[in-house]
Amino acid sequence: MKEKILSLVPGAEFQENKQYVTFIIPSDKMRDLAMKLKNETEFSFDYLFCLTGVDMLKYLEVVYHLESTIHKHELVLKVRTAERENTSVDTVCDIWKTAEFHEREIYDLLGIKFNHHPDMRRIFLDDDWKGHPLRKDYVDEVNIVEL
Amino acid sequence: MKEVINLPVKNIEEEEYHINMGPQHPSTHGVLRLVISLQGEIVKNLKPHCGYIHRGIEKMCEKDTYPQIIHLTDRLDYLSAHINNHAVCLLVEKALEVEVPERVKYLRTILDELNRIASHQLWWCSFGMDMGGLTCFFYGLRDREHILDIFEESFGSRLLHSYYTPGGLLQDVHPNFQKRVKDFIKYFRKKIKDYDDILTGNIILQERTKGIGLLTKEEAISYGVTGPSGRASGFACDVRKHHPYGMYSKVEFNEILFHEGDTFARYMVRMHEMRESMKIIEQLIDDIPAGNHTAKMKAIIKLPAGEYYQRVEAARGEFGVYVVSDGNKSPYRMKFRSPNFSNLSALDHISREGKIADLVAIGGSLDYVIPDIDR
Amino acid sequence: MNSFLKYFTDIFHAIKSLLTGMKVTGRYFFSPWEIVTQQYPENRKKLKMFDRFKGEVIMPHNERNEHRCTGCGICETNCPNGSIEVIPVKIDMPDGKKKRIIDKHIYHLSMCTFCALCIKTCPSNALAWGQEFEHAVFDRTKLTKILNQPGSSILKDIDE
Amino acid sequence: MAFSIYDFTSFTQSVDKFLYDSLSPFWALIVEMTIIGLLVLVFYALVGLFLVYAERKVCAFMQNRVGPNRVGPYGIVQTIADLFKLLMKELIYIKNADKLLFNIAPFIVIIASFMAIAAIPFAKGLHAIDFDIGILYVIAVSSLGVVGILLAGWSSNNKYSLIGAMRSGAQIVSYELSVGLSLLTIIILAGTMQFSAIVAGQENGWFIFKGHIPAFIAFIVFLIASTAETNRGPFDLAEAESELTAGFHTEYSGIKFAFFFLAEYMNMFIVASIAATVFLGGWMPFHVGGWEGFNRVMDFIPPVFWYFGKTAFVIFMMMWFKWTFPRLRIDQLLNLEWKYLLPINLVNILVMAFVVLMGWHF
Repeated sequence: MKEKILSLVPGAEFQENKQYVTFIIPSDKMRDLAMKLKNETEFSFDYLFCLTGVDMLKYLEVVYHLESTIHKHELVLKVRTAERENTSVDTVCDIWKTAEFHEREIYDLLGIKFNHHPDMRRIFLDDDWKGHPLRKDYVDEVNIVEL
Repeated sequence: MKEVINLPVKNIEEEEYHINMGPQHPSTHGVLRLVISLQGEIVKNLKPHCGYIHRGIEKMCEKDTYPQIIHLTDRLDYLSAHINNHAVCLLVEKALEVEVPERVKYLRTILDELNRIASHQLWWCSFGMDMGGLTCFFYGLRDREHILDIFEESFGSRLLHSYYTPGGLLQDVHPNFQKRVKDFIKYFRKKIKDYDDILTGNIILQERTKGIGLLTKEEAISYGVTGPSGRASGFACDVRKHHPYGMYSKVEFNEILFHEGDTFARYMVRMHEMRESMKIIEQLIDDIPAGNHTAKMKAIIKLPAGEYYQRVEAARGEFGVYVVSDGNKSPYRMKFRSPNFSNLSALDHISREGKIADLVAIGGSLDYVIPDIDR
Repeated sequence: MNSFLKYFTDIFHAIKSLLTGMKVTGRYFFSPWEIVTQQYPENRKKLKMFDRFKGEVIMPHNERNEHRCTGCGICETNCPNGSIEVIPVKIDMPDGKKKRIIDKHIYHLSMCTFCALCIKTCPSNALAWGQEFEHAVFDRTKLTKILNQPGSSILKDIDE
Repeated sequence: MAFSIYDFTSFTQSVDKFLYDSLSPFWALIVEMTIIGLLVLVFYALVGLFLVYAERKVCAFMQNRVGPNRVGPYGIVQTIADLFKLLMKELIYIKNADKLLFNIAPFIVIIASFMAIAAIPFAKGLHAIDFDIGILYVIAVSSLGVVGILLAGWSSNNKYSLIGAMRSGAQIVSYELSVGLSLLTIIILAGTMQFSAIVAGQENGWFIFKGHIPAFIAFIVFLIASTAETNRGPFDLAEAESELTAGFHTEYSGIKFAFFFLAEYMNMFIVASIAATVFLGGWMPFHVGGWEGFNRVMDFIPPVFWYFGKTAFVIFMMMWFKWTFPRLRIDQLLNLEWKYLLPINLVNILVMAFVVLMGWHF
C-alpha cells in the first residue's frame, strides 16, 4: 500500500509509526487522494474513524484515520498547514459525511478553516469566542486555572 | 401608528416555523439544543447546537498525567465509564509495552460488559420514557441498581468509577464479586422477559419504530455511526470482534447485526446485546485466574514520543483515544473520538420528513449522552 | 378476502400484545412485596454503606490520636483538581535536627472528584475512604476540611 | 323525611317539597340550585383529590414503588399539600399572550366537566337532573372541553402549546364519533336515552351481558375512545411530555394549571361513570336472573357503593392503560379511529340492531 500511495501522490512523505501506515500529504493534494481512496476498489477507505487536528507550534496538522470496512486495512494521513494563522485545508465532508462535524470541531478548537465546508461555524464555543483553545499559545486567565 | 410591514405571504401550507428543542427538554437527555424547522408536525430540517456542557477535557488532559486522565474519561460518556477508562489504560499499556496480568484482563472484560448492560438498561428505560411508557423507566432503573451495587461494593462508586489504572486495577475486586455477578445474571435473565413483554412486543412501539429513521449501511459508514446504531444498519463495526482487546478474542459471542436500519432495529440490537453481554460474563466469571490486580508500573508514567491510537467498543459505539506524546508525563495532544459525536451528525439526515414524535423516537434510539458529544 | 382476514388478525395480534404488557404491570400491581424503594430518612439507622464506599477522604486516627501522615505531599501532587493542600511545618527535634511534619492536611471536598489517586499513591497509607455521604451544608466553606485532628501526632513506627 | 341508603327518591323529594312549601317557587328553585351546586362542587373537589392520589398510588405500585408516603399516613394528605402548593404559586403572565382567552381557557375546560356531572345518577333518586336525553347531553357537554384546550394552546403564544392544542382538537373531534356510536349501540338495546330508564332497564342483567357480543365490543370501543377523549395516556398527545414538554398547558402555572389538572381527572371520572351507568348497570346491583337468594345478597350492598365500585373499576382500567403503554403518534391515533374503531362501531350497531330486532338479547 505504501508504494501505491506514493505513486498516487508524488509529494507524500512516509512517516514511521508502529501502529498504522502514516503519510504526510501536501495539503493541495489531499482532496484528490481522499476521493481516490474512497472510490477505488483496491483501497475503498469508506470509514473515517477519527479526524483531528494537532498544534505542532510551527504549523498545524490535520490527522485523518481511515479504515476500510471491506478490506479491513487502516491508514493515517496527515496534512500540514503552511502557517498558523488563517490557514485552510480542503474539506472532505462530502466524501465522508462524518467529517462535517469533526471539521467544525477542528475549526472551533484549533482554527483551521476548511474550504467549501457547507457550514463552517464554531460547534462548541460561542460564535463570538476569541481564540482557539486547543492551540498551545492560547491563554485564558479566567477559565484556565494552573495548579 | 404602527408601521405596517408587507411581507410576501407564502403559501401557509408550505411555511416553515422553527422550534428550539432544548437545551432543557425532556427528550434530549441533557443539554443539547436542536433547532427544528417544522412544517405542521413534519420535521423539515434540524440543526444540532452542541457545546452547552463543553468542558475542554482535551485541553485539561494536556496538563494532567496519565493516571489523572483516567478520571476525566469517566466524565465523557458517564454511562460507560469503565469502557472509557479501559481505552486510556490500553493505550498506555500498549505504548509502554506492558503485559497486564490475566486476572486484570478477565476482570476488565467482565466489568466492561456489566457496564454495557447497565448502560443499555438505562437506554431502555429512557427510550421507553421517550415513547411515553413511563413504567419502563422504573423497571430499567430497578434492574440497573443491582449492577451499581456490584460496582459500589467493589470500588465504592456507582457511576464514575475511575477504577482502571494504567497497568491494572486500582484495587482487587471484593470477595463477593463473583457471587454477586452470578446472582445478577440469574436475576436479570428473568427480568429481561418483562422488558420484551412490556415494550418489545407492544404493537404501539412496533408501529412507531418500524420504518422510522432509516439509515442505510453506506450512510452509517459515511457518517461514522457506530455501536448498536451502526450495527442496526448492517455496519459490522464491533471493535470487540474486529480489533479485540482484553479477553474478547477468547470468548464466544455474536456480533448482533440487523439490516433494516430503522429505529426498531436499533432497539433490537441493544436488547440482543444485553443478552450477549450476559453470555460473555457467564463464560468468564467462573474461571477468573488468581493473581495480582496490577502489573508493575513505574511511579511516573511517561509515554515514549510518538502517536498512539486505541479503539474500544463503548456502549454507544466506537470510542477512540488518540495521543500525540512528546515523551513527557502528560500527553502533548489528546483526542477522544467519541461515538455520540459522530452518531449525532446523522440525526439531521435520518429525522427529516418525519414527525416530531419520530424525532423523539430516533433520538432515543441513537441514545446520545451529551457530555460525550461536547467533551 | 386476504386483506380482510389480515385486518382482523392484525387487530387480534395488537390486542394480544397489549394484554401481554398489561399482564406485566398488573402482576407488579398485585405484588407489593416486590417494591424496591428504600425509605431513606427512616432507614438511616440501619443504612450501612459498603466498606469501600467513597464518601469522602479521611485520615484515620487511632485511639491515641495518632495518624500515619508524614506530610510528604505526594497526595497533593497527584490530585488532579487541587483539592488537597498539605501544609508542613519544621519542628526542632531534641537532637537538634529539624524535622518536617504535617501542620494541616486540608481537603476541599467541594473540588474532589473521587478518583482515589491520593489514597492509592500515599506511601504510608495515611488516607482512606470514609463512608459518610450526607455532605449537604448551607455554606460551601464548610466543605473544606482539615483531615488531621488537632493535637494529633504521627504514629511512631511510620516515623522511623 | 324517610331516609334510606337504598333509595334516595323519598329523601330528595321531601327536601324538594320542604323547600317549595316554605319558599316561593322562584326562591325555592334558586336555593335548590345553590345547594346542588355546592354539593357538586364539594363532590368535585373530593373526587379530584382522591383520583390524583389514587393515580399516584396505582402507578407507583405498577412501577415497584411506594408512591406518596410522606404527608400523612400512607401519604393521603399529599394531594391537599399539592393543592396548597399550586394555590400559592405565582401566576405567570406571558408577554404577547391573548390575555382574555388565556385566562378564560381553564374555566371553559373545568365548566365543561362540571356540567356533565349534573346528569349522572349516583344512586336511586340521587340525581341532580334526569333529562330525557341524558346521554346526548353528557356527550355534548363533555366535548365542550376541547374548546378550552384549543383556546389555551392558541392563546399561550407558544409553539409547543399550539401543536398540542391542534393535536387535541383533531383527536377529540375524531374520537367523539366513536364514543357517540358505541353509546348508540346501547341506546338501541335500551330504547331510551334517559339515564334513570337505562339503569332501570338493567335490573335483571347489565347491558354488557344482556347485549352479549355487540355490547361487549361496544364497551371495549367506548373504553378506548373515552380514554382518548380525556387526553389520557396512551393517547396523551396533547401533553406528550417527551415531545412537547407539557403541550397545551406549558405556559400555565399555579391555580390555572391546577384547573387543567383537575379537569383531566374529572373527565376521567365522568367517562368512567358513563361507562359504569350504560354498560355495567350504574347503581344497579349485580343480578342473575332466577337466583333469588344471590340477588337478595347483592341487593344488600347499597347502590352508591355499586356505582362507585364500578366507576373505580373503569378508572383503574384507564390508569392501567396509561401506565403500561407507550404513546401513539398522531397519524396512528387517527388511523386507529378512522380505520379500526369507526368501521367496527358501525358494523357493531348494525349487528346490535339486528340482535334487538330478532330479540336475541336476554
